[in-house]
Formats: sequence, C-alpha cells, structure tokens
Amino acid sequence: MNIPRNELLALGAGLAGAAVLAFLPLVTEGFWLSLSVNIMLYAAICTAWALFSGPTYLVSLASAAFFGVGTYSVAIFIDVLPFPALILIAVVAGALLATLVGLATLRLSGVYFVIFTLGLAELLGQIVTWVQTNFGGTIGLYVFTDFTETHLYWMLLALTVVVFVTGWLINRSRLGLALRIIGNDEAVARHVGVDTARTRVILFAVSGAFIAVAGAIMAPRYGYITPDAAFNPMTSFLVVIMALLGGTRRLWGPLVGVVPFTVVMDFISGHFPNQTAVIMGLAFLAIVYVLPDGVTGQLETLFRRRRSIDKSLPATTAEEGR
Amino acid sequence: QDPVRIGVSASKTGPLAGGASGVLWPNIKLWAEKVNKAGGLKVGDQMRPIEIVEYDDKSSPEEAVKNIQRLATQDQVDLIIPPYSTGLNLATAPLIAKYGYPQVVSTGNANDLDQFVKRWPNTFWLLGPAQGIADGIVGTLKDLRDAGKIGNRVAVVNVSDAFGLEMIKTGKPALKQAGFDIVYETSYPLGNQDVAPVIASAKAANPDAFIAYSYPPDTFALTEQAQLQKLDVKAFFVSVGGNLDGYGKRFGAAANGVLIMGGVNASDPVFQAYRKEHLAVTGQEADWWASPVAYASLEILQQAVEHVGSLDKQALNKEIQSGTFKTVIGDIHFENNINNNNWTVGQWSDGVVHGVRATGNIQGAQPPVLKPAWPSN
Amino acid sequence: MLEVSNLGVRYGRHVALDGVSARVSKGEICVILGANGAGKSSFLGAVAGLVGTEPGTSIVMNGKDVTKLDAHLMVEEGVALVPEGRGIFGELTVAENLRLGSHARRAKADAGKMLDFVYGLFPRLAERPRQLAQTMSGGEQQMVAIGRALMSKPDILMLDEPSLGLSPLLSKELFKSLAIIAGEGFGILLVEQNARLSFKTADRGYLIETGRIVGEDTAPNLLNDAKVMSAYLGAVAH
Amino acid sequence: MSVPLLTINRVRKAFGGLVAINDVSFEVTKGELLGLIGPNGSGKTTMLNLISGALSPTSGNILLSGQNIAGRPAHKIARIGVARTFQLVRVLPSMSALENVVAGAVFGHNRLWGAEALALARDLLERVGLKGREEVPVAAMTYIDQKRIELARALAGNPHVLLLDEWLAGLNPSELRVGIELIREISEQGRTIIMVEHVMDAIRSLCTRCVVMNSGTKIADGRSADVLADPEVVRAYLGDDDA
Amino acid sequence: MLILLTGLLLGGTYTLIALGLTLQYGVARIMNLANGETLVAACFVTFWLYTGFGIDPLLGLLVIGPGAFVVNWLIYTWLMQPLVKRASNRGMLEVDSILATFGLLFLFQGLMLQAFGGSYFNYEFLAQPFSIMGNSFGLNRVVAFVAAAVIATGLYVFLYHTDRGTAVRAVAVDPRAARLVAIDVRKTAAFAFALGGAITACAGTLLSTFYTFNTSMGVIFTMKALIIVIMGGVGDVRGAVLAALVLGVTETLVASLLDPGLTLAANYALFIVVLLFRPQGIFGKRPA
Ligand SMILES: Nc1ncnc2c1ncn2[C@@H]1O[C@H](COP(=O)(O)OP(=O)(O)OP(=O)(O)O)[C@@H](O)[C@H]1O
Ligand SMILES: Nc1ncnc2c1ncn2[C@@H]1O[C@H](COP(=O)(O)OP(=O)(O)OP(=O)(O)O)[C@@H](O)[C@H]1O
Ligand SMILES: CC(C)C[C@H](N)C(=O)O
Ligand SMILES: [Mg+2]
Ligand SMILES: [Mg+2]
Repeated sequence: MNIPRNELLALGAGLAGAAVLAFLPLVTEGFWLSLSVNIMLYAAICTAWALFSGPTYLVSLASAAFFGVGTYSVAIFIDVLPFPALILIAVVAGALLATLVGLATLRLSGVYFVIFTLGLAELLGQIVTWVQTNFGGTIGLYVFTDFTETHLYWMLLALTVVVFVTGWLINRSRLGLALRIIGNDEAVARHVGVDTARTRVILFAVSGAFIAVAGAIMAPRYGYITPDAAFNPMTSFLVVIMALLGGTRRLWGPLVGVVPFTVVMDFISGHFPNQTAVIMGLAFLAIVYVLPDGVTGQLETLFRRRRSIDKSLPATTAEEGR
Repeated sequence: QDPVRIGVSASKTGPLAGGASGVLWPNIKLWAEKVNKAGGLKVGDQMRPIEIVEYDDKSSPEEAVKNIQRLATQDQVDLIIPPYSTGLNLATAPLIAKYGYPQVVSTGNANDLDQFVKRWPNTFWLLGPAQGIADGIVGTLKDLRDAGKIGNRVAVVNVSDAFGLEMIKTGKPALKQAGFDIVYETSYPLGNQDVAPVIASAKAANPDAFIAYSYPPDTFALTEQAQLQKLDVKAFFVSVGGNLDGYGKRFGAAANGVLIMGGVNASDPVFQAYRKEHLAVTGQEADWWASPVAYASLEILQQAVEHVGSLDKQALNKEIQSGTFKTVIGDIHFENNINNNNWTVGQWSDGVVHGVRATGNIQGAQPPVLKPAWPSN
Repeated sequence: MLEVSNLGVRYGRHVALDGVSARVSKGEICVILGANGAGKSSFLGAVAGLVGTEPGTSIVMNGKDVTKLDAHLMVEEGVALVPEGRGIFGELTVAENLRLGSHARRAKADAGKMLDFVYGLFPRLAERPRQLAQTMSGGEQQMVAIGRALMSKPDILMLDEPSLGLSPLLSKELFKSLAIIAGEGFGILLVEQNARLSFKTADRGYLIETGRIVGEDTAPNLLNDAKVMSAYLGAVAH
Repeated sequence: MSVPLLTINRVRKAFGGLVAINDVSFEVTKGELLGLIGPNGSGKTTMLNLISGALSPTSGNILLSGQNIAGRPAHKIARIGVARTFQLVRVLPSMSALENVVAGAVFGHNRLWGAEALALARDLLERVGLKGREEVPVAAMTYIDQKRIELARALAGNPHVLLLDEWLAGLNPSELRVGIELIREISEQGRTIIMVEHVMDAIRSLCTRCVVMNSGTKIADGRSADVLADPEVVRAYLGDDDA
Repeated sequence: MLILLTGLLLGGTYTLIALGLTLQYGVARIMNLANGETLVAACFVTFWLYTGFGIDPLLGLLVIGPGAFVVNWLIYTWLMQPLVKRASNRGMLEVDSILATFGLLFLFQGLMLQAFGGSYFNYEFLAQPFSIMGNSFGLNRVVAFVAAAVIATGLYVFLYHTDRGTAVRAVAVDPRAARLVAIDVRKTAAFAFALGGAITACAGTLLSTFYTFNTSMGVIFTMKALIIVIMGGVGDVRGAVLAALVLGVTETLVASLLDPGLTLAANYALFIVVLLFRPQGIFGKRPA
C-alpha cells in the first residue's frame, strides 16, 4: 500500500522532533535532565503499553512485571556481559514472559485480565525475593556502570523512537487491522478469520519486550536492584493512568498524557511536599471530570467540531466503541 | 541572614513511610527547631538560620534520584540529609557523591560497607556494618548459654526484604559458629502480618530462644502471636519495631524481658533530655534506638559545619571522616567512614529499654535478664 | 388511559420525533407502523421515560401528568415496556427475571396471580425457571421479556417488535395472547413489522414517517387502504 | 445428485444436560440455498455456531469438501471458506463501513490486502446498496444498513458457504423485498447459502429445500413446498391457520 | 487441624476485606481503587475512638458503619454519578472509575497523612487467647471471623432472597433494563456502593484490632480485595467468600508446610490457576 502523505509528514515531523530532543542534554543537565529521563521513560513504556492495550481494550497491569524482568536481566548479568547484550536479554526475557502470559490469558476478558496481570508482577516479585532469600544471600543486586543521566536519556529516547516506528508499522499492517477488529468485537474477528489468539500474543510480546528494555535501561539508575523497587505495582498503575489520560486511540496519545502528567506531578511534589497526596488526588479528580476523553480525545473533539462546522457534516451519533 | 538550605528527600508515602515518619522526619523537625532557636547554624563567624527543603520520595528509587537531582541542581541546597532505608541510601549514593555532599546515613546499613565506602568516600554509616547489629543478639545468647541460663536451641525468622536478608546473612553463621542449634528457620514476605503459622511452627520446634529479624508490622504481629500461642522462651528477640515506644505501650507488662535490636543508655541524662524535647517538639515519643541515632546524624552535620567554618563540601567530608562529634548517643568518630560503636541489643523493662549489649566502647550496658513467661490476660 | 400529545425527541441536532400525538385506551390494542428509523422505538422509549423529551411534550396517564417522570416511576404509573433487543437480565434466572417484573409497588400484591398468568401464556418459561436467561434461545428470551413486563401489572403494555425472531407459530400465539391480555383490560401499544398479523389483532393503527404521524385509523380501514397496503404490508409474492 | 459441499454427520451438541442438537445429519450441495427452520430454541443458531466454529460439537463430523472441520477454531474455518452473519447484528462499531467490509476481505478465505481489498470492499458495498456511504461510521447506521454491512463483510471473504442467521428479521415489508432480492442475487451467482429464518415469505420465495428442526432433532428435510406442508412441521412450527 | 483453623480465620479476615468491593464493583460497577484507603481510614477512626474516648471498637462499629455508609453515599452521588451518567458503556465507566478512584486514593491518603502522620499505629483489644479444639487463637481474630460470617450470610440472604437484593443484582446486570422494572437505578447503585463502603469500613475496624497499620497501607488491602473479588467471580458474594477462605487456607498451608516466604507467591499462583480453568471466576457467569 502506498503511504498517505499526511502520515509521511507525521513520520517526518516525529523523527525531526526526536532529533531535536536528542540535543537536550547538551543544553541542560541536573534536575531537568533527570525529569526528562523520567518523562522519556514513561513515554516509552506508555506507548509500548498502548500498542497492546489500546486496540484490544485489555488493560494490562503487567508493565511492572516486564519492567522488573528487564531490570533484573541487567542486574544479574551486569558483571559478565556487555550492556548491549543485556538489552538483548531483556528483549528476549520480556517477549518470552509476555508470550507465556499471553497464552495463559487467552480466555480471559475484561477485568479478569486486568487482575491477572496485576498479580503477575506481584508473583514475579515474590518469586525473585524468595529465590534471592534462599539462594542469593542478599536481596539487592548492585548495578554499577559508568552511564550518566545523559546516556540513559539517549537510550530511552532511542527506545521511544523505536516503539513509535514499530507502532506505526503495525498500524499499517494486517496485524494492526486484526487488532482493531478484535478490539471492536472479538467474536466477529474470529469469524472473519482473524487468529485472535496469535494476534494478541504477538502484540503482547512486542509490547512486553519494549517495556522490559525500558527496565533494563533504568537499572543503572536504580544502582541497587530490589524486587520491591523493580516490580513496584505503582509502575503499572502510573502507566495506565498516563496512557488513559492521553488517550489510546492514537499512537501519540499516551505521549500527550505522559508529558503533562509527569510535569504536573513533579510540580506538585516539588512545591507541596507535604500536601502532595491531597493535591494530586484533587488534580486527578479534576482531570477525570474536565477531560473525560483523555487529552487526545479532547483534541479530537475540538478538531472534529471545527471540521464539522467547516464542511457542515451532520453530527454523528457514533458512540466510540471502547 | 541568608539561611543555610538543607535538603532532605525521604519517604512520606509508600511502604517506607511508616519507618521514616517514626524515626527520621520528627528528628529533622526537632533539630531544625532547636538550631534555629539557638540562633542558627554557626558557619564561620556567622549564625545563619537553617531552612529545610523537603521532598517525598514515595518510597521509590526513581523518585529519590530525581529529588536528589532537584535538591542539588534546582534548589542548590548546602547540605543533604539522606533518605530513610538501606535501599534508598544505596540508590542515591552515586548521585549524592556526584555533587559531593556528605551522606551521613543513620537509617541504613549493609554488610559490604567497606567496598561501598571505597567507591563513595562521602558516605558515612552511623549504624555500622549490618554484621555488628545482627550478631549482637548472638553474643547475648551465647553469654546467657555459657552462663547456663538458657539452652542451645534457637528459632530464627526473618522478613525477606533488604534489611532482613542483610541481617540473616551474618546472623545465621554467627549462631552456628557460636554452637547454637537452629531448630527452626524461615523467612516471610514484607508486610505479612498473618504470622500465626510462623509462631506455631517455631513453637513446635521447642526452642530456648527466639530471634526475629523483623520489621514493624510483623514485629508487633509476631509478639502478639507469641503471647497468644504461649511461645515461652527464655530469650525473645525482635528487631525494627521493638524499639518503638509504642511497642512498650502496646504490650505493657508483657513486653518485660523482650530483647530488641539496638538500644540506648536509658539512664544517660543527655538521652533523657533528648527524649523530653522530642516529645515536646514533635508531639511523638522518640524510640529507643533509631531516633537518637538519626538525631546524632544531624548533630554531626551541624558540628562538622561548625568545625570547618564553611559549607565547603569537600572540607566537610574530610572533617566528618576524621573528626569527633558529641551527640545524644555519645561521642562519635568514624573509622573508614563507619561508626563502630553501636548499641546492638536492648531489653524492655517496665516501659523502658535498657541497652544490654553494644559494639566498640559504649558504656552503660546492663546485664540481660531472662524473659519471664508471657503473662496470661 | 394514555394520552400523548406534541411529543418531541431529539438526539443532539437530529430530530427523531416532532409533535407526535397518540392515545391508547383501556383494553385497546394500538399498533404503530413505520419504516426503519422512522422513530417508533424513540416514541416508546420517550413514553416509558427512557428517552428525554422536548419542551412542549405532554404525556398524561390515567389523568395524571407524567411527562417528566423517570422510567422507574413510569412503571409505577402503569406503563411497561418490552424494549427493542429485549433488555432481559441475562445473568439472572428466568424466575428471577419474572420476579423482578413485579418489583413495582403496584404489582407486589398480585405477583403470584400474574406469575401463573405468565406461565400459562408461555409454558416454556414454566419448564425452565432456573435457566439463566442469556442461555435461552432468541425466541425464548422474547417470552421472558414479555412475561417480565406483564408481571408489573401494567395498564399499558408497550412492545417494541415483539414478534422479532419468533417462529410463525409463536408469533400467532403471541398475538392471540395479546388479544387475551387486552381482553383482561390492559391497553396495548405495539410497534410491529409484521403488519398483516398485527392488524388482524389490533384495534387501531398509527403510521409514522420520519418522526411525524402521517396517518391514523382503525385497523380494518388501514388494512383495506391500498396505499398503506403497498407501503407497509408489502406485496411479497406467495 | 452432485457431491455434497457440506456434510453434517450425526452432529450432537449438549450444554450440560440440555441436548441442543441431537445427532442431526444433512447435506448441502454446491450452489444450494438451504432453509434451516424450526421453532424457537430448536437448535438452529447452535447448528450455525457448530458449522462456523463458534462452538465445537459434542460428537459427530462436519465435512466441508470432504475435510472435517468440526471443532476447529472459528478463524480457521473462516479461512477454509465459511462466513456468517449473526442473529443479533454484530458490526465493528468504531470502524467505517468500508473498513468493516475490508476486515472480511483481508482475513477471510480471500486474504486480500491493500488496493485489492479496498476495491473488493467498495464493490460489495455497492452491491448491497451502500454506495457512497463507505466512510460513514457504522455505529451511526440504521439497523438495516448494519445488516447490509454484515452481509458485505461475509461476502468479502469469498466463502464457499454463507451462513445467514435471521438476516431478514426486523425488516419491514418493503425492506424485506429488497433483502430477499439481494439474497436471491447472491445465490444465483453460485454461492452456497444456509439461511435460518422465521419469515416464511422469504423461505417460500427463496429456498428450494428446507431442513426443519424441532427440539434439537431434524424432523423434516426436502423440497420447501413439501416440507412446509408436512403436518408435523405445521403443528410444531407454522401453526395451522397460516395464510 | 491447627493449619485449617488458622487458615479459616485468615480467610475470614480476607472475606471482610473483599466483601465491600464485591458490592461496589459488582453492583455499582465502580472499580474502587480507594477501597483499601477506606479500610485504613476506618482503622484510624477506630483507633482514635478507642484510645481517645475509650469507645470499644465493637461499639465503634455502630458509629463507623453508618458513618461510612453516609460518606460513601455522598461519594457516589457527587463523584461517581456523573461518571455513570456520561459513560455510554461499561468499559468507559470502568476506565473513568479507575481514574477517579485513583484520585480518591491519593486524596484519602493525603488527608490521613495530615491527620495522623505516616507512622505505624496499633492498640490492644481482645488480644486474648481463645481456645478452639485445644489450639489457642487471638480472640480478636475470632471475633472478626464471626463478624465476617455474619456479614457474608446477611449479604447473601439479602442479595438472593429478598426483592430488594434481587433488584440490586438486576442493576448489576443491566442498569438500563432495571429501570424498566421500576427499579430506581441511581438510588440502588448508590445504596450498593454505600453499603459496600460501610462493609469495608467495618472490616477496617475489625482488622485494626489485630493489625498494625499506617497511612500507606491501603494499597495492600485493595490488591488483596481485587484478587479475591475477581477470583470469586465479579459481584458474587458466595464466590468472594469461597475465594477468601481458599486463599486463607492455602496461605496457611504453604506457610506452615512449605515456606512462609512463598505465601504470596502461592496466593497468586492459585489465583492464576483458578482463572486458567475458570476464566470468569469461581462463580462467575460466562457472558453469552
Ligand atoms: N441514542 C440515539 N442517539 C442518536 N440518534 C438516535 C438514537 N436512537 C435513535 N436515533 C436515531 O433516531 C431515529 C429514530 O430511531 P428509532 O430507533 O426510534 O427508529 P425505529 O422506527 O424504531 O427504527 P427501527 O425499525 O430500525 O427500530 C433514527 O434516525 C436513529 O438513527
Ligand atoms: N450456552 C448455552 N447454554 C445452555 N443452553 C443453551 C446455550 N445456547 C443455547 N442453549 C439452548 O439450546 C437450545 C437451542 O438454542 P438455539 O439458540 O440454537 O435456538 P434457535 O433454534 O436458534 O432458536 P431461535 O429461533 O429462537 O433463535 C435452546 O433451548 C437454548 O436455551
Ligand atoms: C537498621 C534499620 C533502621 C534499617 C532500615 N530500616 C532499613 O530499611 O534498612
Ligand atoms: Mg426500533
Ligand atoms: Mg437462533
């Protein structure tokens, strides 16, 4: 299929943007760079998350599990293998785990899948703890590298770009179409000949592998890897929240959520360290009520309104299938 | 006067908040208030007020790292008070080192500190290596056994988190080396308060002594279950949590004779005065081990600045490495960045904890007594 | 008994119904005919209180103004709806579905009597009271839906395409039942595609086209009207 | 008689204790338009579910061109060449009309991609009477139009066998006329169709042959006129005073 | 036997933790992530009433239950109702309610933090041995178990054997259709949510008699509750109780016979196994 012009434009703009962002460490360091690392981290994870959860409407809380697997891939082998090899291990481990989970959860739908994936991170965390307790001797593993924040930032930026390009390619492929069909109606998907199981598993593996890589890249920043931190369920929740905030109907949706969320959260915790929780709670509620459709949803409604005024299209009564 | 800005990033929420709120935060408050009341921090010939810049690390390393960055590069604070817990101290060490701040750790310790200190010579470890603390109880038990007061059978359990594992790692070999017979041994997950099976199994092994390298919620739960199930041993040891004043209040007479990790010299008037102040200023009781240590870490910072006469980080590091400091827990002098004079075991007696064992040259230890049977209620 | 006048419904900017008036009396069977999307379901929904109405609308039931009442209160006023797509409680049993039908205060006292009546009407339901409603076949589910509506002892029973998916035999029996029900004094308002069958049973009919009533007459007259014949009854060869 | 395209061989389906299909056998020859009728709950939809792979039979074989497809996953059966519509319409609500049909073209028996798939989908939309409405979101379409979409989607896979479950239900008489013509056209192009229907007018005018089910068993199988006159069918299904 | 009894007692505790959420999620369709915070808040209030005013926790139930009911009623009508109204389908409501209650979670936690600080709390109540078949258990845990049994039975009878309860279930299944059978959906859903909140609060009160708690601990309870609710089948009281008991017994079995370090792992493993064989939960009904 030939690529529509506007998509090419978007792609070009995206790559150009990424190139600009790559210069960030040259102009700032310290706190802003640290914050950017966090933003980039969640940009990568949330987009990877939405690759799967967006079109399938299956909310995965397994991000922490993949992240932890990636972190541990590095922590375990850091002394024996070079870093690029560790990234590779993370990819394989993440994809493998996702495949297993994918196969196990084929029959699960809706909230059952949500909780299953939530349990997964906990389970892995516990198993790692137990193994460390009984065979490892210490619970924490040191990861000492010479990476600076700048290196982490660049790696995460590269990862984000790769995730985006992958997402774009998937959207243009049979796989992407299959996913959208599944998201709309799984029974229909099966009956038009979509191998729903395979599609889901492949995509979950891709998404999981990316998140694992993000975990691997972050391991040097943690310095000292413990299961509590690596498999922290909060990671999973934050990912979902940010992605939903942005909206998952577009590839760039999660990104739109990540940036303001991270910045606002940071602002709050920086300025009101003792009221963080209360203010964050209120801010959150406000967001839910003011931006019911996520930021992208809001943007799209705006655009749609403009367009429909322009071309005086009749208002559709379409209810977006979620 | 230009205030001295002192940054602190520690847990206000998340799993570590319980510990930090009990031990670290109140002492920062107490210290800041005291210093400012006395006219401020003496920097050279100026008395400058201190201003605390505080952030919540949400118990997560990611957040902790970011906070340290913010403190160092945005707020450009003069000093940093390091986070609560071993894990977060280890995670933030590289960054604190990068900016050159002294990191006087009062609430964390590990076994391989020697190596760590070599890598980051700006870190100082008030509690000493984990080994000292973990082995203290073994020494106490050994003394009791050698005096023929208790038998050889020990049950030992630990919480499986960073702290518990560091402890068991040296505690268990020490027990073996001392010739104890470990009749029951297990670990349980952090946060688990349903420890009835643990106590039941320990009891079934019929031990003479019970050691728990435990954390606050499970410390309480283990004690309650031991009392309920009448796990009557001659020595009953719990770790973090046993030192809380609330422990004594919660168990009352039943706490009598319970051995805890760490301790204080309860009869030292300096400590008694500190306790009073702590209550008056923060509205909450100091505990019987970690609070004074946390407070001492702040006194060390303060005195280092006074001794050096400036806020030059390098000079401060040097001073802390070599100087001697007068604190609520006595005179502190670091050897290779590690403080080797620590209370390791204390014992409850009528609502008060008396230190019964210490490392180094600490004075005032009282002889341990055998634990009476749990009172029936 | 039921008097609707000047009823309007809009969805966003789309006007689905505009100034529709109709009435149903005790013991009467009224049928509404119209093409797909003409607004038939919207009409029933508006009367039942499920769909909001435009200002100016007036719905009077047994002499009481019920225009603004919410759906659950309309049931108490004696209006029951068997909606498009049935709307039964799939995860509850057949018996529970029926029991819920008499949740309305007005129906509580006679719940037992009504249940016997419904079981008499649809013996299949009596055979399978404990089956989950969602595992019943399409037609069986339709019986549950009608049965449940009857359980509320309505004055007016509104049915949205009740014969949809019913076998010819059952459709006939359904209409016989409707006649029986009307005979008991219930008023019936019906949306139907099966015009021939419904006109045989009905007393009166309304024709609705893109949101407006375009015709109203007694059933026999409509049945004999050539225009109606061709537009709504079809001329399918047989 | 020509070789059967589809053979249902002693198929049985039980839900717990309830036997929904009780050892039913019949055959469908290529190009045939078979009516599958019977009272509510007699097992018609279940039969379609078994053929299309939504359910797997408790026992028995289903042969398509001699190949046993019983119990295979639905997507495999769809690829081999069975397409269906659903008793309650199921469209892909967040997608446009065109995309709905493309879905069938891309993944069905046809497995087209790109321009070919789009062209076929456009073509089929035109055939079911939705020309010019390709970009309309289907959620905004009326019931009958959604049914058309469903049909086009099924056809897009170029199936050997097309299963229609009460596709004509809910249409008003004039729409019904259109619908019947559409099915007739498709059938005349040589497509094999099994249609479940309660609309007797449609059965009479379209189907040469009917299979009648009752309580999970086959009670009649033969030329429509004969079958519909069969006293048992009349008693169980049609009612005696059918006009 | 000891293991079984200990496990059942623990199961009772879990039942308490999960029942409220069963109602809130199963019926009112609000996946309440602030469930654990409600529970912890009740712990604090109980503590405060007991240590400050000497009000016995069991008497405290009489205040805390109704209090929580009112608060949750208000939360539902003010905060959740708008979400319910604007959601065009269940999936949307699920997403919205996750987001909104995530906000509530922080809000509650923040308020508790302001009021009580982050330290650990506990107090002594009925920490006496209670002997069952020669084994001694904490009386406070036994009391909690009995309360769990009473609440669960009451809830079951209510849901399955009263008209009001059937109406509550009907709302859970299909709120739109429920309106057609004269059910005031708004009120019923608010009622279910409030009742769920009240039960969770009662659970908090009872748990505080034997648990050490602090402001940050809510998430742990929420996760436990979610797992139990899901394992049992959403909205099914019987399932939740069974799942809770099974979890309690398994955990105790593993802790006693295998290794306490594996209890949580066993717990999730069990959860995963159950879902593999019954993807819709123990008592869940397969959607058609
Ligand atoms: N919820 C809704 N939102 C927006 N438009 C709607 C909604 N429901 C119905 N409509 C529109 O209102 C008009 C009337 O619809 P209605 O369902 O009342 O028609 P109907 O006569 O019952 O048709 P059918 O025979 O297909 O059931 C249609 O154009 C339809 O698209
Ligand atoms: N999943 C299921 N569990 C239990 N029973 C079922 C299930 N699916 C169908 N049945 C039962 O099997 C029988 C046949 O159902 P089926 O849907 O095939 O009927 P049908 O012939 O299509 O009827 P209709 O014309 O009313 O659509 C019915 O009695 C139905 O209750
Ligand atoms: C010795 C303790 C105060 C240690 C500290 N609580 C930790 O987490 O490691
Ligand atoms: Mg309609
Ligand atoms: Mg059917």
